Amino acid sequence: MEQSLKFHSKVADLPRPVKNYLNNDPGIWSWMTTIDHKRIGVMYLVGVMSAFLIGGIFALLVRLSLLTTHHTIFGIQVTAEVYNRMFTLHGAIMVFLFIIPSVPAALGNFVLPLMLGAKDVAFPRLNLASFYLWVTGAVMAVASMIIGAVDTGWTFYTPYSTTTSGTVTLMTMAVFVLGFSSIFTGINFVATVHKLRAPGMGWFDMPLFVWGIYSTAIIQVLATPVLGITLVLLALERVFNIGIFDPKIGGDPVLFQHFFWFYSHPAVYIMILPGMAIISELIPTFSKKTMFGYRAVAYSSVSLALLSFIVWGHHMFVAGQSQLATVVFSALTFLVAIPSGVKMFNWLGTMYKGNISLETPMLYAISFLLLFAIGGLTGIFLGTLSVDVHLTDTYFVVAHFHYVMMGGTVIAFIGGVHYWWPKMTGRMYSEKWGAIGCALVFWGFNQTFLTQFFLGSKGMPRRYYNYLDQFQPLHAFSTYGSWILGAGLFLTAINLLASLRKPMDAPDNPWGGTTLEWTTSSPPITHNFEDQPVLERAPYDYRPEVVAHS
Amino acid sequence: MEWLRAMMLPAQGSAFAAEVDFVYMALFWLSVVLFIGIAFPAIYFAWRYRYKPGRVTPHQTHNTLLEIIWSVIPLLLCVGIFFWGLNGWMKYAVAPGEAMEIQVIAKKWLWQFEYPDGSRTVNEIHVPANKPVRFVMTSEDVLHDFFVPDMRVKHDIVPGRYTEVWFTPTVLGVHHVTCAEYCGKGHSDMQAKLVVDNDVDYAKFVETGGSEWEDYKMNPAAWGKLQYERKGCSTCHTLDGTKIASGGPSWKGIWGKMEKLNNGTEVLVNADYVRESMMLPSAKVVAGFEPIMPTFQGLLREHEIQGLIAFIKSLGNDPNGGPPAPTVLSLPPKPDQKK
Amino acid sequence: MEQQFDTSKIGMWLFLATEVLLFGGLFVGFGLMQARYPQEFIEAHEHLQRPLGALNTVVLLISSFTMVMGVNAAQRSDKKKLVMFLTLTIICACIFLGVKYFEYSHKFEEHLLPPRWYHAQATDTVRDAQGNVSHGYGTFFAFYFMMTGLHGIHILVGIFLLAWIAVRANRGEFSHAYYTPVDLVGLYWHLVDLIWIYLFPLYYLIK
Amino acid sequence: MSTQTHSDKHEHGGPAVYTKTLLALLFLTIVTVGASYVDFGSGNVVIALFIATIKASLVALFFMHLRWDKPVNAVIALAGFLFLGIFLMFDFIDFGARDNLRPVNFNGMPMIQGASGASGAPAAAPAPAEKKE
Repeated sequence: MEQSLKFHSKVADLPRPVKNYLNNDPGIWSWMTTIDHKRIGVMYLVGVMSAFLIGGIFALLVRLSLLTTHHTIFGIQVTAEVYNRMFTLHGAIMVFLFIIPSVPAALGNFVLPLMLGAKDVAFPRLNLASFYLWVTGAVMAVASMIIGAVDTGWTFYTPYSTTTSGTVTLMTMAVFVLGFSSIFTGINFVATVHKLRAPGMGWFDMPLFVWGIYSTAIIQVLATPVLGITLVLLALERVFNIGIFDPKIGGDPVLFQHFFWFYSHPAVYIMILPGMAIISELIPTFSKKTMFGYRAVAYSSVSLALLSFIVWGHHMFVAGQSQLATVVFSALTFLVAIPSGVKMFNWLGTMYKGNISLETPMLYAISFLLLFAIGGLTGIFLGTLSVDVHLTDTYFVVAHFHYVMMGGTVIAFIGGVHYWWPKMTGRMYSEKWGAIGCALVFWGFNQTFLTQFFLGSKGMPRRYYNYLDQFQPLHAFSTYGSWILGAGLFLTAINLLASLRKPMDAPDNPWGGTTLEWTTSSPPITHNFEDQPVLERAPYDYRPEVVAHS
Repeated sequence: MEWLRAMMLPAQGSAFAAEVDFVYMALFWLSVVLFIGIAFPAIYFAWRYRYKPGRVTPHQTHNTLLEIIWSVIPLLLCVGIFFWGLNGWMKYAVAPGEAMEIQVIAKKWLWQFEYPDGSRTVNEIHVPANKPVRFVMTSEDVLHDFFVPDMRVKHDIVPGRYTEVWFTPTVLGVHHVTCAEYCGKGHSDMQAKLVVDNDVDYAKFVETGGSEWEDYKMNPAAWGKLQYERKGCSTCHTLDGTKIASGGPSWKGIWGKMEKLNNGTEVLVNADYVRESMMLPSAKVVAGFEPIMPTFQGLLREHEIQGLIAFIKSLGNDPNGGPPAPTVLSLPPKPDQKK
Repeated sequence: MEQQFDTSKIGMWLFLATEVLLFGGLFVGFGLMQARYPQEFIEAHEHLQRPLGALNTVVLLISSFTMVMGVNAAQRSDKKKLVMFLTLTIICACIFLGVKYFEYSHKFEEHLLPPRWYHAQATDTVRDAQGNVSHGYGTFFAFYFMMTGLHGIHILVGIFLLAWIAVRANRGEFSHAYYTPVDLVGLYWHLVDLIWIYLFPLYYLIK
Repeated sequence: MSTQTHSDKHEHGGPAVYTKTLLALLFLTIVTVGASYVDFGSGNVVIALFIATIKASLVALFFMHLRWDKPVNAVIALAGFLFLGIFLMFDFIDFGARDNLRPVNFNGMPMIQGASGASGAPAAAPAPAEKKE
């Protein structure tokens, strides 16, 4: 505790208000009908964490059934059908129910208006509607698991998805609904950033988290509708045989992949951009140093968002698209490396000559740097045409996107949860257990997924129930890693939840942050700020005279 | 560094594989260097500039020159890698005109190969060494993917149209073919053997459909068991009396049995019925099963059919009646030599 | 007030952008399938009645005009004119749907339907060796029903929105100081018109 | 042209402008229908879409007030169409450049197995033409 308070301003906190957003209007009903962005953010956080738990259990089961070639989990035989359903549900839940809404809808909802000095988002009721759409989508997805099964993989490739039995139609409709939840969040955030900035806050005075969420929101608005229409077409194909994707009646299955990836590649950036945005907050705050290359990082967020729309064909190098398209998409794909690299180098530049303290959020930030570096560099293998032919559709790809999605986004997300936890709950968690949890997650993650690069380059295809005996040792090693990873996440969750039993002891600004959310009380009052804040200094300005003045 | 390559990548079965591996290893070393270039500063800074109360950090907002440097250098690097990858990929993408053509039909969950002379094999391909061979592929149901790790080639197989891959095998022996696009229950069992033969062996294969044919003369049932495993029968028919979901009847104890059919009539399981079931599987379907079996007409050579009949017979009679099976297997005709 | 009006407008335009991309997916699919089955699409489009399509275009353009006049009336706090123009817009929308109903029933009678239910017409020339018609004809009508159907759903939603606005206008809720809902519904209605402006030539006119 | 009520800065255009816009739109509708009866070869598509784009621009600029509105709204609207254009362009890069591959011993595409759709339409029923009412 004493350690975590070391940046705490010498000036005493304002007297803690008796009423905050948590206890202002108690009762389940007031939560369920709330239009307070902070409460919606907290409800989203609970929701996505539950989804993460379910998806994580499926992940552990998938790894467990791959432990040996006998396909048993605790002595129960796992058939290929069950295995296929497990990895499908793992993917679909993690992508659509967890990662996509995780940072924007949970943390973004809570933090974005605070950072802008606003009372709420632009359309509070739309925000609540977005949450209930998410709940509806989640219920539909769970229903499709219970009353039937989906074994298509989260990508729903045709014609398998139009011909297999099971509740694929319900699942696609669930994802359709979740898509609109995402669109509403996106519309809300774009409008909020445009119209609700505090007086004095120009575009380049916004925290980098806001830049990241803003870029994400652009993608959510412009790409998600295409997912919506794609899933409608898929459902119509299943029910009415409209003949667009089904080759049997003159359709083209590769067209589905174009439609799907036109959304789902930008969706990768819906996942990673907010992760990068969190890291851009953590690094200057815990380095106590002015953000290096603020504008470069802000521009790189926007340019990544735009680039994300023109590279989707790299998922289809061997899928039967024309060779011209393959070459064009490969060339464009390499452009993604530039803004990603710019971000990476500027983060390192910010750490250089900083005053770096390794609190739990910063440990996650450094983990992110290492893991995302591996994720990004292995992406170069996959963008290189001749090498991709061998590596695509193998465990190499599985490992690559887990390094980006889990090693990137989820690590950043957990770091962000630790960072804003005092603000959200008014409590400090145990730094010691936070650090141990982070170490276990980092180790377990690498053991699980670094192994899979070797499996993949050796020629182990993905989505395989059976595998050749030669791969068994590596599979076993990867499965052991998943247990460590699971233990680390479990420990982290316990650590955070345990803090809720304590009295509210968190100071208003425990980390010495410079953005506006740290100027209000922890937890904030319902209307965020007692007085409309006016921006007096740019974010991440750690010059002593500026810090002293504020 | 060969051991490192061998640790990460499969055996090299073609000249193309060696080329891909070279790029792969180059990228690997580049990645190692770049990773250290990122990880070392991250960890070093965290230690070197660790927190000291009261330390003042410099106010460095940006450095345009640095931004340009670390944008342009990666860009140039990426352009180089792109063209390097493109160069290798062009060889994969364009098959030479003189390549021998094998037609591939993929279906749930077996591979069927058709040679230019019209003869066909299932789940096993023989190709001559050091000659380019081109696979023209289509699917009968969902997406599949023809992946030969040793050759470093892979391409999706799309129903309703044809796609192709090609390579020039240089290493004799067996290589693994595997399905790399998710296709359902049997996805991971959709394997085939790619046998690279020398000219003599290949000529022999063309003549007989495989060297094991010699074994037939010794033990027809064992030959039949081989066909059972190789021709995809085992995907749907068990040998232990159990039933595979959306599969066919088990072969255990059916010889000589009167089977009820789904049209209400009965049929005696004998050589004629078994043969008919392979050629016209939908003609007489056993009650309780779906007419889902594909025809094997043209897929099985005569001696392979004979072997399968012998194998089913060897699995035993139905204990509850039916006339006993003939004890003497009539001599097989000369193997059907497809030209 | 000014601030809220601008914010709502940005939100509405963002929503309209999603609508463009929602329909856009279908336009892309239509374009690609037309490239795949050019002959079939040309023959199939002959079954659509050009005069009815032109009539519907005119009806929708007029409805757009009455809508914008309604917004103008709201800006002038002219309640009577606002209600009148909204009613006229609703009437136009109903005429549009009536014509569509007539066209749809005609298609159903002739079995000009998606591939699974499509019946070959005497004029269909693209056939395989066995005389079966190409799937392209059915695909054309699959897209026809999906795109005009989705558009029709938007018209239907628009009618409800217009009716809701008209009721509120009748209660005198709008004036030059506050007419945001009228403006937003107007934007929605114009987008529906704008999409039809592209649907009409693509289906009824292109050879 | 609107001074009869309290001058409001939102009010632009006005009935005269809207009427002119409507007349232009109706005129263009007549032109495009007329053009469809003349055979310009592949030019028909270009002409029809060109006229449609003019009409759409008129609706957006005058009826939807983009001509007078804050530029951010126009940017959003254009972004929608821009990304639609990207989507269309890259798909045509694929579809336009695919080669029509056939094996040497080609004798018709193999029949595609599997239930077509959840309703379980009979396999290989490509010929609705054979159906009789």
